[in-house]
Amino acid sequence: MSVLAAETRPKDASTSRVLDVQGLDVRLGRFHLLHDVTFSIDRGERVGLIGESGSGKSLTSLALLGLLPDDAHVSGSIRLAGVGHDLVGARERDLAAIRGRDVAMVFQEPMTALNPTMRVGDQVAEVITIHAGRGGRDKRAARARAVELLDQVGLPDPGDAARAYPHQLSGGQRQRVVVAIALANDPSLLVCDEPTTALDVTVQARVLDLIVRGVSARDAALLFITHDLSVVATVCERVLVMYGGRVVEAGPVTEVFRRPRHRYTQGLLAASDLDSAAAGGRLPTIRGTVPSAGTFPDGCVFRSRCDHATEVCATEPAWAGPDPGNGFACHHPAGAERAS
Amino acid sequence: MLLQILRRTATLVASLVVSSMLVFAFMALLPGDPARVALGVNASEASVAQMRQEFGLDRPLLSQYVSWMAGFIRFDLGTSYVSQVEIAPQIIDRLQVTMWLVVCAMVLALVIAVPLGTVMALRHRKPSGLVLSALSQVGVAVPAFLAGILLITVFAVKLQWLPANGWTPPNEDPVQFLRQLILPVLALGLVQGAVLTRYVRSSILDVQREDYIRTARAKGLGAGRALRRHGFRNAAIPVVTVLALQLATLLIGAVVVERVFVIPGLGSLLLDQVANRDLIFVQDIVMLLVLAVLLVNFVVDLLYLVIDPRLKVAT
Amino acid sequence: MTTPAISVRDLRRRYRRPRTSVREPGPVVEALKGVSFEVARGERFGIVGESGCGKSTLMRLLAGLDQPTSGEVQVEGRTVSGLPEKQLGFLRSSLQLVFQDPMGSLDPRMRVRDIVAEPLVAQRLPNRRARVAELLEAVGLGPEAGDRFPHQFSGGQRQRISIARALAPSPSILLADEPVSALDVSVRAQVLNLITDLVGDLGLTLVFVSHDLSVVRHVCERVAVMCDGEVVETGATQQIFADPQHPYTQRLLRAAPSMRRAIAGAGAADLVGDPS
Amino acid sequence: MSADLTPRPAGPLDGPTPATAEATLPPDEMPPTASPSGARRRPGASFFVGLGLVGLVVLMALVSFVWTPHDPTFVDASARLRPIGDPDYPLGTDKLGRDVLSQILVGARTTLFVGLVAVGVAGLVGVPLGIVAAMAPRRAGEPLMRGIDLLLAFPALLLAIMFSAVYGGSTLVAMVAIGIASVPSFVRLVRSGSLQVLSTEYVLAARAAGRGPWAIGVHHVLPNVSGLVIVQASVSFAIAVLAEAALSFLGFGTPPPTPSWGRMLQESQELLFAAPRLAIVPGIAIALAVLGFNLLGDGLRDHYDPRMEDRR
Repeated sequence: MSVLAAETRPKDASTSRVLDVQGLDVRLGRFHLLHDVTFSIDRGERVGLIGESGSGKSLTSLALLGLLPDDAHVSGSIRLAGVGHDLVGARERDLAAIRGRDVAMVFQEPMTALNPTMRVGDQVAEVITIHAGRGGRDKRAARARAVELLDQVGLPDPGDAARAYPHQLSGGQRQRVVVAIALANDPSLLVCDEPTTALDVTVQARVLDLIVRGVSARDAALLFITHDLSVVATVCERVLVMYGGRVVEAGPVTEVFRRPRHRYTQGLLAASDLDSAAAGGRLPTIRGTVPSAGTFPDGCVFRSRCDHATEVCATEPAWAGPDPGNGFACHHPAGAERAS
Repeated sequence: MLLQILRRTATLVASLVVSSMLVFAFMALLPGDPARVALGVNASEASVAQMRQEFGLDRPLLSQYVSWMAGFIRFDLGTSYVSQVEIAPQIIDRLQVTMWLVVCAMVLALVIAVPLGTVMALRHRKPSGLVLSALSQVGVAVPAFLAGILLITVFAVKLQWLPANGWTPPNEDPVQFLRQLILPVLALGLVQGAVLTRYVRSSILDVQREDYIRTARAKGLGAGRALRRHGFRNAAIPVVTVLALQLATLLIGAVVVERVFVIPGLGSLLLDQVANRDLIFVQDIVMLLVLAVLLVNFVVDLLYLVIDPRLKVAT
Repeated sequence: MTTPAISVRDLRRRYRRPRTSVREPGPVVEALKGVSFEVARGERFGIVGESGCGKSTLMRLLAGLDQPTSGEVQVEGRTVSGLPEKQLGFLRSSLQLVFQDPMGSLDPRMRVRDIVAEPLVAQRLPNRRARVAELLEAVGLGPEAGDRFPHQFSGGQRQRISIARALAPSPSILLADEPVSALDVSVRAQVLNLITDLVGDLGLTLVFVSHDLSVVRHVCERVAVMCDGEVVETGATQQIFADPQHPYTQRLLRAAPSMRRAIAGAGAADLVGDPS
Repeated sequence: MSADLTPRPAGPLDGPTPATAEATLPPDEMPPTASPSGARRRPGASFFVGLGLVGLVVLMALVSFVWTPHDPTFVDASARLRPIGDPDYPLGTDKLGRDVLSQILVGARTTLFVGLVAVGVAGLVGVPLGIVAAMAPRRAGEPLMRGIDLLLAFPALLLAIMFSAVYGGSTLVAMVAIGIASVPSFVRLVRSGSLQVLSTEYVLAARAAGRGPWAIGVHHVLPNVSGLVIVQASVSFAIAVLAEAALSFLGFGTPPPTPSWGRMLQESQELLFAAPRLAIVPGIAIALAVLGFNLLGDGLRDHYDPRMEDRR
């Protein structure tokens, strides 16, 4: 446990907010893919972002790293602690300096995320030397640090592993290497996009554990993106539910998963709660299929599949809740009957 | 690694044996007796028979093949039965000329293709990239001999900057050698460069779509640096394949350009011997060209082992 | 005693990898190391395991798409293993497959009607047109779906097409290989319902392969847990989930994140058994 | 059916270049129909430019059957070396007074004929061979592919020279040489495409449905590689046009007096100083034909969007 010791953190500690996203809006051609996405993450907080295909969850993660396609129209603001400027509209040169240092990312596919023709240790060392500044580009020191990091993420024989090529490692081991790269510069925000979807259950368990320990040792903020509700429940403290490019519900994990308010969240939870349904019996379902990205209805994005939809759902539901991190956007929320 | 080298060497040897048999069989089995072809239709039966005996054409095919191969390995190719001169020294002489052409053209093609293809890939949706792409398509459509004729028309006929044709060995007159080399090398190299550019472009476009480039950018590398440090080596793998095929094309393609620029290279020699109807001589040159192509492929296969670490263990 | 739907006895399958060294021959991979089990008629049988445990190899052997190195597969009392394709006609009509990948399991160049009719054509069964319409309706697609191509459907709908194709020759056994793993959560429930409904209505024997424990728990009555080419534990679903005996099963169950445990306060560290 | 995520900027003359959005976005975040397998894209500009150029060459060849301004082989000593724009001879005449335009029209016929037969034969031989090489057991498929690789060491030009050494140059020699030399690219492409098809679950499903190897080859493999084959045919045609021109240029192709573009170039060489137009006109004809087939191939590749490439 103790091997994941945090490095000294040079970043200012006056405020605890690490990430602040305000009204993020992304259009690509004639498709409106993200609508007014607003959320924030504090230091040491683990936030889950739940969504199915087309929900815009991966697009959100790419926006945080400034890796959206050149022709995407982005508006709104993304502020990161320790960075003096808005990430939206920032120059590529400035964004590059932030990536891998202040914000790092773990991707879904460990099999293709690493360069097949470069030794693993060099790929870890690279992220250190890139951000080391002029004085600190000592390659040998970086390489030694890389071996240290590989040891921290639990690769057996880290010295040998550093000299290996990616194809010589298993999927789980490769994902550990990707995690090592992401954590190398002690980022203030770690973004994980479906980091364990391609992994086996037992391997997933270890990688999840590794991510949680690595983040808490550094007191970093974590944005964990997945379609798997139980993974979010296990890893995160807070959750954002996305559907059709919008955040439809947000709140503490226990709150949202125990008492969902948005009809989509409610349906999703019911459909995936296999434990409660009688074995071999029927599961509650959400009718229809998930529309393709950019083709969701206007007004309430879920109304085309919602059993509670009425005419009023053709207008966009307002956010109901004390703050963007706590509430929902639904005209006919679940649990309202009881409340009234 | 050793296994991979051995395996590829075995493939090379097998390919050489099979292709030499093919070349031999082609010349020996096809209707048309080499002696009859060489001497012409009007030659007497007696003189044809004498020639057959002299050159061993009356022996069994297998023994003919074995002695031809044995000679080929020692590079003792005997004498031409049309012109009665030693074949091997002539081939070496002409081969040097062709090598100058091919090597210079290949270097030129690479010098053009790698930077241009990269720029085209990086700007593939901007006007500059589109213009370059269009130019390369036109370049691909122009055969080398046409490029040669056009170059002569412009630089030799209209501007009179360079000689239209001819060849001077470099040790006789280096300046004249260079002046005469420029146009044929341009003709070969520009066209091959255009073809290669398109492959460089598409393989860099492919690589840019890879996840590890995204990882590299997430590390904090700019788009250009990510491509330089992680893309090029991977993009090189398909390009090297094309390079090997192109070298083969270039060796043979030089024939036509040699004809345009009246250069005494291997291609001209081959065409001359076809005109002379000297089948044995033709057979030797063809085998030599095939050998060269197979050797190039062999070297490229070994190159893969260096570029792509995955191949060292996998098949 | 009635003959079981599927009976597998000491099934082994070895592959030889290509050699990588000059001196030694290629290493031998044992995908299956002596697997035995029986599936009763009408039973919903689950096979759980992680990648590389041999469950895909097992599926192919059950379906007669590959030959075992040794051992025997019997389907409805008739031996499948070791038979040439020509003598497998009975298997093709009695056992059908549903695959994982909704994109890759339907030929993109074929109309849905031809895809669903393929087993009928291959087995020279009559009344194809009527049967296809009937099948499309049974899986909840309209008859107009037959004129379209697979890429015009969503993932869940494509799995429905796959199921319709599998049911075409009226099989008695359905092998489902991770049929919902690639689907969105909100669609997964629909397809699971469809499978359980059809299996119940038609009285099919279901062999359901999955890495997802909760899905298997919901669908199946009996489970075999596979690890490293062997079946390490077999038993009634309830019993195995409540009281796993084999250490691997215990580890697997602990590693699977569960909503209930998470809300009760379990974190990522609790998924990993022994901290290593 | 097309993904208009980004207006396809690929103006004319652009190869297969998917929009960058596809490059960085995960597939499930893509707007609808962003090329799922089987979905085809709307053909781009390169397709239409290519089709136009190819159509022009075909039209020239067809017109030449019914009408040419003059007899292309008619030697007219009184009309030698007329310039371009001559009222009787729009593209001028050569050193023997033959009409250049008529020769170009009939030359299109020669070019297309040689290309069609060569590519047709190569496709008819190469496609089944490629499918067989993919479906046959390894110990049969491997030697077959080694043999095909060996053929790569014999380019069209070398084969034509070998044939001509024995038989002399002729249209048949050109067609056979180009045809044989085009076989390997078909076999290799079709084999790698077939291997991909054979590894899919729908082939597994077809086997489980009771389909035999023949039915799988005909009903699944062939339709799914047909796009690749069409693209390759177009590209091979471009190569065949180039090879035919080179062969006639060297005198190994269609013998005189039948007009051919390559030989027109060869004949122009001695008059480069006096009449460079005699080289430029057939040169442009060759280049446009090759450009047309290459662009058509690129456009078709966009259309079928096969990401199946032979990568050894």
